[in-house]
Amino acid sequence: MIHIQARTEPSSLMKIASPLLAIALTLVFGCVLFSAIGKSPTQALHVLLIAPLADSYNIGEMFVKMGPLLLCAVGLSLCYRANLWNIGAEGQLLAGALGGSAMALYFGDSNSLFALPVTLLAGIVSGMLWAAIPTYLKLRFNSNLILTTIMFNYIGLYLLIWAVHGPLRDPQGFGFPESAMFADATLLPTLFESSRIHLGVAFAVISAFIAWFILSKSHLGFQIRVFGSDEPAAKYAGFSGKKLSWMVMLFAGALAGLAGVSETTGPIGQLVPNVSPGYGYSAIIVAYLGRLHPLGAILAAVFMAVLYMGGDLAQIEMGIPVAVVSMFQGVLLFFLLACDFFINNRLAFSNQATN
Amino acid sequence: MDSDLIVQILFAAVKTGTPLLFIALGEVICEKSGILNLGQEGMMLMGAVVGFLAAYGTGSAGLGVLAAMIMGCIMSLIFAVLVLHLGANQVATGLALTIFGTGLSAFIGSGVVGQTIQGFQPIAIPLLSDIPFIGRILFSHDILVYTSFAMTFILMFVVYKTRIGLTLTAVGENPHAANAIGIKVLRVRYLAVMFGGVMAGISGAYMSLVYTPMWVENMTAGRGWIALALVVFASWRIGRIMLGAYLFGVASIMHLVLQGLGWSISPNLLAMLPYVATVIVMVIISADKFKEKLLAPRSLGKTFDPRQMA
Amino acid sequence: DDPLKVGFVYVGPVGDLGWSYEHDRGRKGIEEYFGDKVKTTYVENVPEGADAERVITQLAKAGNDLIFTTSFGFMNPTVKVAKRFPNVKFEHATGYKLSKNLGTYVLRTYEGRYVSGVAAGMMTKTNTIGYIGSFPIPEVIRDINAAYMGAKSVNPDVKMKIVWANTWYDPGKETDAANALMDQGVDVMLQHTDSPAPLIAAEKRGLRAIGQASDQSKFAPNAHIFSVRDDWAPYYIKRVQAVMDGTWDSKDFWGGFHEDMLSLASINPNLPAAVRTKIDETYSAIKSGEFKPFTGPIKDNKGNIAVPANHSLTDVELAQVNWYVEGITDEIPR
Amino acid sequence: MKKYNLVSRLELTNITKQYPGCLANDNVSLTLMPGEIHALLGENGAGKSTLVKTIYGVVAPDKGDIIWNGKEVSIKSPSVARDLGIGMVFQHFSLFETLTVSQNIELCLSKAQLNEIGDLGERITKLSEEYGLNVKPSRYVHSLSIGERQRVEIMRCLVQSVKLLILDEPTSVLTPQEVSGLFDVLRTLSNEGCSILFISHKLHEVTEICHKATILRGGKVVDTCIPQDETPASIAKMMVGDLAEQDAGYAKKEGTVSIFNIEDLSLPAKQPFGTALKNLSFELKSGEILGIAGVAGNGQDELMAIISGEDERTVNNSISLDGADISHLHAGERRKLGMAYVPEERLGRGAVPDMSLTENTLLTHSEGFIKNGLVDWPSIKDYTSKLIAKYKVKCHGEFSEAKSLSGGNLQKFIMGREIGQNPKVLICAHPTWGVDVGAALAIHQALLELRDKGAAILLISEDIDELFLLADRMAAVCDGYLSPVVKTENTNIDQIGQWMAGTFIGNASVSNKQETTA
Ligand SMILES: Nc1ncnc2c1ncn2[C@@H]1O[C@H](COP(=O)(O)OP(=O)(O)OP(=O)(O)O)[C@@H](O)[C@H]1O
Ligand SMILES: Nc1ncnc2c1ncn2[C@@H]1O[C@H](COP(=O)(O)OP(=O)(O)OP(=O)(O)O)[C@@H](O)[C@H]1O
Ligand SMILES: [Mg+2]
Ligand SMILES: [Mg+2]
Repeated sequence: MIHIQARTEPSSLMKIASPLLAIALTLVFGCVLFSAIGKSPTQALHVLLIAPLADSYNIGEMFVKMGPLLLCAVGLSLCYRANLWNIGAEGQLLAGALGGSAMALYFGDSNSLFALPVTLLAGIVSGMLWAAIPTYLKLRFNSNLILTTIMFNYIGLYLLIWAVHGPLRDPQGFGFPESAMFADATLLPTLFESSRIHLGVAFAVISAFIAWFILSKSHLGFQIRVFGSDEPAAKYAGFSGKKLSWMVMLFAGALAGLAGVSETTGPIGQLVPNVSPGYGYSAIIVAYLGRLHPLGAILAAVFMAVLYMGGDLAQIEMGIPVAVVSMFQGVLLFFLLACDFFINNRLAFSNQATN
Repeated sequence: MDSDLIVQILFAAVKTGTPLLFIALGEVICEKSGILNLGQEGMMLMGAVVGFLAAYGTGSAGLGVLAAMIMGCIMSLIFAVLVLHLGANQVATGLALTIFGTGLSAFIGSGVVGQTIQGFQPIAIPLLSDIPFIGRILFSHDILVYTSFAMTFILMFVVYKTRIGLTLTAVGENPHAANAIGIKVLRVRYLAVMFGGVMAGISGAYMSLVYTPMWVENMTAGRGWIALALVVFASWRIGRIMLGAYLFGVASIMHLVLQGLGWSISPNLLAMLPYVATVIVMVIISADKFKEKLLAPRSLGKTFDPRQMA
Repeated sequence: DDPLKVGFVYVGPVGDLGWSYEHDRGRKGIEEYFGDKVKTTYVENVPEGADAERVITQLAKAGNDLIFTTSFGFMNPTVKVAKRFPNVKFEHATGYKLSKNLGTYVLRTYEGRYVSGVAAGMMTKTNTIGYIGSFPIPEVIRDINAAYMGAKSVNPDVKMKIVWANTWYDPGKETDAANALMDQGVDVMLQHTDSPAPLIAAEKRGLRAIGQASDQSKFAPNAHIFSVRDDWAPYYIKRVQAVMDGTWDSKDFWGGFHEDMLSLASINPNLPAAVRTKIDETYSAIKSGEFKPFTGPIKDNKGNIAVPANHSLTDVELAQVNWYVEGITDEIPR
Repeated sequence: MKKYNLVSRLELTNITKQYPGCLANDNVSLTLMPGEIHALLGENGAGKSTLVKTIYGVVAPDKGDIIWNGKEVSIKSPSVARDLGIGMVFQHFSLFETLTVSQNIELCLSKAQLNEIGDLGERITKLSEEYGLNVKPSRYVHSLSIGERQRVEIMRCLVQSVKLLILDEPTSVLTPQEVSGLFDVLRTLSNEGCSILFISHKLHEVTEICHKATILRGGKVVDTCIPQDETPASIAKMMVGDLAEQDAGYAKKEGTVSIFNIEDLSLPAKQPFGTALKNLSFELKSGEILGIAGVAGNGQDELMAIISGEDERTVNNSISLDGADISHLHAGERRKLGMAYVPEERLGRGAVPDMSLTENTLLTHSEGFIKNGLVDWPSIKDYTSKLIAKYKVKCHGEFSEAKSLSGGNLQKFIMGREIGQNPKVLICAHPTWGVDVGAALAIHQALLELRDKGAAILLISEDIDELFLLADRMAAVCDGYLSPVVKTENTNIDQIGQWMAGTFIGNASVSNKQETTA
């Protein structure tokens, strides 16, 4: 007889195995789904997961996709570690794109060496600002962070659309809602010839390592972990919840802002209404899949980027609707949450096994 | 603005507020049992697409609503199993539900994008609809709007006047105590979550069968999130949810009305209005921390596992 | 001999019964016309951000010889990819950037809009017609002007109310916008958004509306006046043929009634005869080139001369219209 | 106790309950006659609560039978138990604060029972008079005192004619006066033929009221006795076995210099169901233990929070350390000045459940372990293993998660951690709550050692016996007021009990000043 039994100690094996198991289960789900709609599951999985890594161009594009996902996810991992439910990476990313682009346009054709750093800084500060408002509302007025950050995603989106239709619109652009193309001095350099991998991707990986270092080596990181895992204990120990909340939220906002400005000064090269196809939301799943561990987020972001690319390819090559990508993301998170159950519980196979 | 226009705006506000009312009523019951379900948007989208598919296939809008209710319920069951049985984090599970629902609805609905059906027709209620002002605003709608009125009053009665409501409140306040006196906490919570799913389903069906009536990807446009804010706004009280839904209805059509009246503010800035209004209202409501703690179900969002009762 | 491979990039779903749907009908037109001499591929729902460049590149890498990118937002990505694939021909709809292997093509939607205005001006009883705008870009502003001039030509007292829905396709918002207009006395509606929702709303209230982009008559049998239908197939066939013949060159192409890329679909038999006649007349005059809607003298609504007498706006000028014609009491939102 | 018949009310045979990693009940058998008041005794974790929860249908036993009035029954849920006529008052109340008294009672009744009763409010009022319980049906539970809440719990059982009443540590939260009121009710019930199963750690209560006692240790029945024939000391011996040391009497000391002062502190409640602090003043001298008695919920938590700085509201010039005002300092800054705290809630406040002991050391003890903002993990680890050894904390090692420790061991760890910082002032709440005799002894000795080294200790406890044992001076809190402070030798349990019930309120601040200057 099989029954469920609580473990006396959480299983550290399951902590690592759970995401892998979840991915495996998602693939099984995918096979069933593709068979059901009359597509060959092996071909579909090949296109979804292998083809994106099949040639150097695709691998490059995968990294381009990974950059913003990872930047947002690293910030979110920290937030969730601190028990701050920031769902606003999307809005913070858009704010970063908006602020950075405004600065890039301000530099115009200038050849200043400062153009790019200042542009990036403007993006970072805008992202921080966008994170700061909900943080302030939470700390000062006790408003629900989940809901305010979501509302600020919408507000940020409309602000960006307003800007590309209004003040930031390309005066030579026949009135179309796009900014002018940025000058070279404000564009992020690409890291390799013939691919779009840009400096922003490097920032993303570096930020993951920085976050990991802070979290595991510094006293600040320790305080963040205590605050997230047990708020009364943090209060008791005299850690300032306000200070920690501000730091974590601003850090997340800065990274999301950097992600936004890296998109506009990187692969896009101008401000457009569609800066993000929902990176801020997908980053939530990346953060979870990476176990809220900044280095885990790197692997998770790669996986998610592959899935995104695979979605496009599946559409081009097999006519599978792109919606499968977000469906897969949801299913993946379901399986992950379900598998996590077995970190603290296990299956026991008979009554004897209980003793 | 002449009075006729005001009546029209209020009429439209009731219509726009109805999907919010449905979904927020579902969520408030769910939250009163102590469960925070952030999957509203996903359940609503699934309700919308399945409702539309069923109505499109059968030609009956009524069957569409029924199918949407069942779909909403199934979606909520996924959530319920993860959260109630496997002890998963409510916030993460809810988000997963929304992401999943968004994708799945787009996937299964791709075949009927752009199709249309005969939705529900308005039925003016005899006598009542002749009352000046009120008649037009409240009593010349379709059957689902009347259902939402009825639902509100039924829930007010059930929650505040019956033992079911008492049990629900008790479970939301202190599941451990409720368990100890023999209330089946998980059962109550399952039912509450499922009720939330059913209501989200109806709400989605209202969008795709009455409001437009067609199916488009992501057609709920964040209403699920607004509904969550609405519950905070209403301080978990049923009557106020109705008020909030209609207020939000006004906010979300106001930018269109103002444009028609010749206001030349950027439509993009005006389109922020409902979201900004939601934030402001939420700040005002929750600023009184003391009061919010008193009103919010005390176990909201916390995992409860009866197996680990000490 | 290998078939010619043609790729299409759509911004929306092919099933939107509006913009992307019509382009896809154009694609099917090619397949029908050329049979197995062509092989077409499309990618729908492509976001107009960083992903567009990748999708276009992937189509180019997949061996497509001719690629149509069908939304304005694909302009710069198309430019970038065209530079990297000099042997592939690119065509971008509604944009303005050309290069050796990149052409552009635009619909003279304003021609249809002028006829719509004429019909609306005659049909309105309240002398108020409504216009649901998507975004205040030149194409839409141009068409608003055309519609208003058309209406005014038959009804000097006509007024126009404009509501911006901020979307190309969102039935919910479009319904709200239509209702907001009708609440304020509008009884004939024009739209520059793609879903049939405003027609459905008008049908419910027993008022009138004009369909956009595709034949939307079935959504509103009574309300529907006619639909201005886009038809891309003639152009697509011509361009595919040019590639096959080796005569393809990059140019900025404008097509309308004359090229049969725009037509009036399903004119409602319930219209009064006088209206039908007037519609036919206006249509023929524009189609034959005998009448050009943007012919001076035209004043803008600030009183400045926008088009001098005896001048018809050139295509380049048409692409830059950013003023409202005299009589529109609104301001263009910024 | 009258014997009505020979059929037992309740008979348990071989009840066994296994929890993961711990056998809570091991073949427990027990018989209860009608009208009998039966004590269930044992140290913490002996399995008493588990056993009564089994009877009430909250916990399903792995093995064993329950025989009710001569018939074997299976009690699957509390409602089955209630239908049989079993009522229970939990160790941790199961009341809903946002509901009224009568709603709380209604929730425990089935439809049929409700119909039978008719007007519930009337019934409550009537019972209330009959048993002197004094509970108004329309009041909201959050407005009730702890004693009143307990009466609501009892009322819940009485509205249906109850034949077995289970009380799990009912007296731990009551003033001595309230306890005697409760005993009157219990005697009346017993005379009416109602059996009572009574759990308490206060052995003199057991000898006073119980007819029989069953003693559990490690989940097993180790002894039974007739309490009237025993003394508290002899029962204690049965409970803990012969090996346990007992606290000896300790010498009282007089403090030297006044180091920590609270001056006229008033503060409204922060939480909806919290207590407001009213005109609190007292001083703490180095080298003394000041004990504060009081029933839970009378402002102890609030006092602790405002002293530690966890409650961030500043009350200017009301709190001073070494003569300097510290009321504007936040918790971290106060710690740096030499204050340390042992909170009531050891897991979840005093220690982070999911973190290792090493990390939990760093929680409050960071001095010397942080260099340039980076944590020196190896030295903390060393220090932690020393702590574990010194205070004999039973665990796998310094890497063990806090939640894997038993309550008493975790308490020893926390005490060790706080004492290890050589605090000038230690505020210590309920240091031995839920801790067995051996561990309690160790903790007591550690506290006294710290006092003798010159620290000032504020000891907040509900356990009057412990306060009399340790405190050099004493006071009581009631409803946010502080009673006069007196030397322990100048007072007695009766007076402190009166103060816990609030008899001093009205002239508190005046008499306080007199005492401290005397
Ligand atoms: N839900 C549970 N899961 C695991 N172990 C448990 C659970 N409940 C109780 N235990 C363990 O079972 C044992 C008996 O607990 P019980 O609560 O019955 O003790 P008790 O005698 O009532 O103690 P106290 O005097 O502290 O109230 C303890 O070791 C306790 O830790
Ligand atoms: N809920 C629980 N789940 C799992 N194990 C538990 C639980 N509660 C207690 N335990 C384990 O049961 C054992 C007894 O715990 P408990 O806290 O009851 O100890 P205790 O007998 O009261 O000891 P002490 O006197 O030290 O408090 C401990 O080893 C603890 O790890
Ligand atoms: Mg214990
Ligand atoms: Mg107990």
